[in-house]
Amino acid sequence: MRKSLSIIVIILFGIFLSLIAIDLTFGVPDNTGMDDYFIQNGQEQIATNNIVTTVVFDYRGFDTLGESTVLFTAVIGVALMYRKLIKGDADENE
Amino acid sequence: MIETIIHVLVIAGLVVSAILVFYFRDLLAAALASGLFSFLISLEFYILQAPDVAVSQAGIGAGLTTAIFILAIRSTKRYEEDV
Amino acid sequence: MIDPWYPAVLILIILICLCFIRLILGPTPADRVVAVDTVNTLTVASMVLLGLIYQEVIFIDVAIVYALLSFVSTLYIAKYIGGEL
Amino acid sequence: MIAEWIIVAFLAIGVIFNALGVIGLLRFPDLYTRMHATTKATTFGSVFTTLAVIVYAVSLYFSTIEPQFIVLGIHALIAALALAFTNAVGSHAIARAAHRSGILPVPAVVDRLKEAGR
Amino acid sequence: MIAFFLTFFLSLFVYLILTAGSGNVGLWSVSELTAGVALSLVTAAIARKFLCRAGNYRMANPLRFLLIPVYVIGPFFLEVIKANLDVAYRVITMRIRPGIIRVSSELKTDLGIFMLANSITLTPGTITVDIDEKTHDLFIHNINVGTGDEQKLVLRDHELFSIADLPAWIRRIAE
Amino acid sequence: MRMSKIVRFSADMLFGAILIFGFYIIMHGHLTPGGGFQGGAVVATGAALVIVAYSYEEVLGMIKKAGLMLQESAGLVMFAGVALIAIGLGTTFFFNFLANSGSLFGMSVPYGPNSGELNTAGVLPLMNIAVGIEVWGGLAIVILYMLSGISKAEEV
Repeated sequence: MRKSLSIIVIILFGIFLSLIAIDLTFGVPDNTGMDDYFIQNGQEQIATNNIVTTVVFDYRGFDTLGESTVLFTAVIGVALMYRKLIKGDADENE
Repeated sequence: MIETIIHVLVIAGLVVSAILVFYFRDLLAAALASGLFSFLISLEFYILQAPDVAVSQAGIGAGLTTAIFILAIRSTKRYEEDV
Repeated sequence: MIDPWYPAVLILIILICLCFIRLILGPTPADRVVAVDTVNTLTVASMVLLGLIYQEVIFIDVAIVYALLSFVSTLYIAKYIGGEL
Repeated sequence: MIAEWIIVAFLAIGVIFNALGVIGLLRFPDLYTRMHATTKATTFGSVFTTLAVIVYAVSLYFSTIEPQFIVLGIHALIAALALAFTNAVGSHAIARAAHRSGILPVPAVVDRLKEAGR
Repeated sequence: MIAFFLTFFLSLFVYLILTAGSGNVGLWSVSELTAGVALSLVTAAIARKFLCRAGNYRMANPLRFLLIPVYVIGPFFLEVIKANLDVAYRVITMRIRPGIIRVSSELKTDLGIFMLANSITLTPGTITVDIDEKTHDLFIHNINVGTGDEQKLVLRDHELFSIADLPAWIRRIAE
Repeated sequence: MRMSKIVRFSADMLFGAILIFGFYIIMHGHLTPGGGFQGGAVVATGAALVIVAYSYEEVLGMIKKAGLMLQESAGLVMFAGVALIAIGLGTTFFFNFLANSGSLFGMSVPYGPNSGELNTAGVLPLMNIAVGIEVWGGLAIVILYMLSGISKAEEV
């Protein structure tokens, strides 16, 4: 019962996603002007050849800071969970 | 022409490996299939000429995610139970 | 003379798809690991060929990373199967 | 012209041995014999396809004096070396793990490892 | 200290190979050389305990490194070609006679036994399955055990190879 | 338990190679695909290789958990610190104060396709190094902690 229900839900979801995918205009985005600005001025302003790194670390630096914080928080979470699990291990972490 | 066939084959492999992750009851085999999914999606990114994403997918997906899955399976149970 | 690179890549990808049969059939997990290992090798080979097709050095680096790192996951699975983890 | 024929020959050897490896993976009866097919044949085939890439890069370097093609050849060589190295060690690890987990070679005439009690 | 410098020079070598063709000082630019030296120092500081764990510095002689490409291109590659033709024959005809045999070798160093095990895995219809840590005996899965070999308890290592005597080469390199 | 001698020896040999290759990816983040996150993941996989080849007790003698934790925090602090220095110089947060300045990483790049020079891009290499250090420490310590949970559960 449960299995057939899940299969039906998966099929419906697949039909839903493919209906969306049909309407997508892929490769023809709207004109925003931002990307042209990056490509034109990135090499001159930041002195970098790799525009992707320019966007990731300079124009969108805040996003990268947020990503780093997310990773840091995840690692802290794992460490806290296992430190609570291992009582005898606490002394070597000090 | 040949490029299109390569694309279609890689994407078919992606779909098959994703279905296999769902299908296997043995979680070790499921972890293997998800590792295979990572390999193929890295190849797909490579074909789409996105080497940044391909490198990070190869690093995280191929190496570390499988290792973390194996460690998690080792510390819990290997076979999935029917609920 | 026709361009020989794309047909070679196509055959390698077809071989990757054939490896799925052993992944599905394989009676023990070790057989499946062997199938995945084969897929790794074939993927690295096709990545090197594709890197030549695009004529970019930086694409070959991805293949090196891949060849070095897929080894680690193979070792983890082997250690688990051997009961040593 | 000679370089083109060398490239085609290397690619053909590589692809044929890769195909033999995969066919062996599908046909052989037990794990260890399958591993023979995959380890040796696919490593050899992949090294040969990489050699074809290196030959093509060197011939491109001699026709257009651009140093990036020689760099491409060097990186492809590193990839082939890494591939051969990791494949050998990885297949040893899988074989040892399989024997430890109790998978015995089925049509075997002799098994000294089991007699040694390991 | 020797381990530190050995790691430093090897990693600098790898870095210079990876960045070849970037500038005018030889093949490299000044900034690449500076960065290579700095990164290699960091690598040597981290990984100095790993490379020469056994405390055996025989491989510090750079002339021995020149023998390794000769070994790989010459006898090893011939054996690889023969082994692959053999595997191709067995894949097509399915004429197999597998078994696990025991092989003893006189190699003492870690590098020697490592090279022998990898050569065995890649060459003559055999895969290294296990290794005896004390006596360095290798347990080998052979796809086609020779007639009469299943009676012998221990084989010698050079009996496996037919074209070139690979263990003698490895002994020349590593010991 | 430790794996066999061949695997251990190859892990020893490959560790240095993976390390220098990861440093290469981190250092060339502003020239080639890759950068801090990818290179850090590569180096962390090198640490995972050492962890899998040896037993847990031997790994604790080689890799210190406290060192990795410190490394992760230091990476994040360095990343934010480089961004904060720009405020101290009287400009905005995340301003690239080293680009085109002529000092460290300060050479300028001509417009159009060119092969690239390492000594460019201002603060971007510093940020790449910071993120690389952080990701390396973080991912290595996740693996190490999960392994420690397993080996402690065995003893009880």
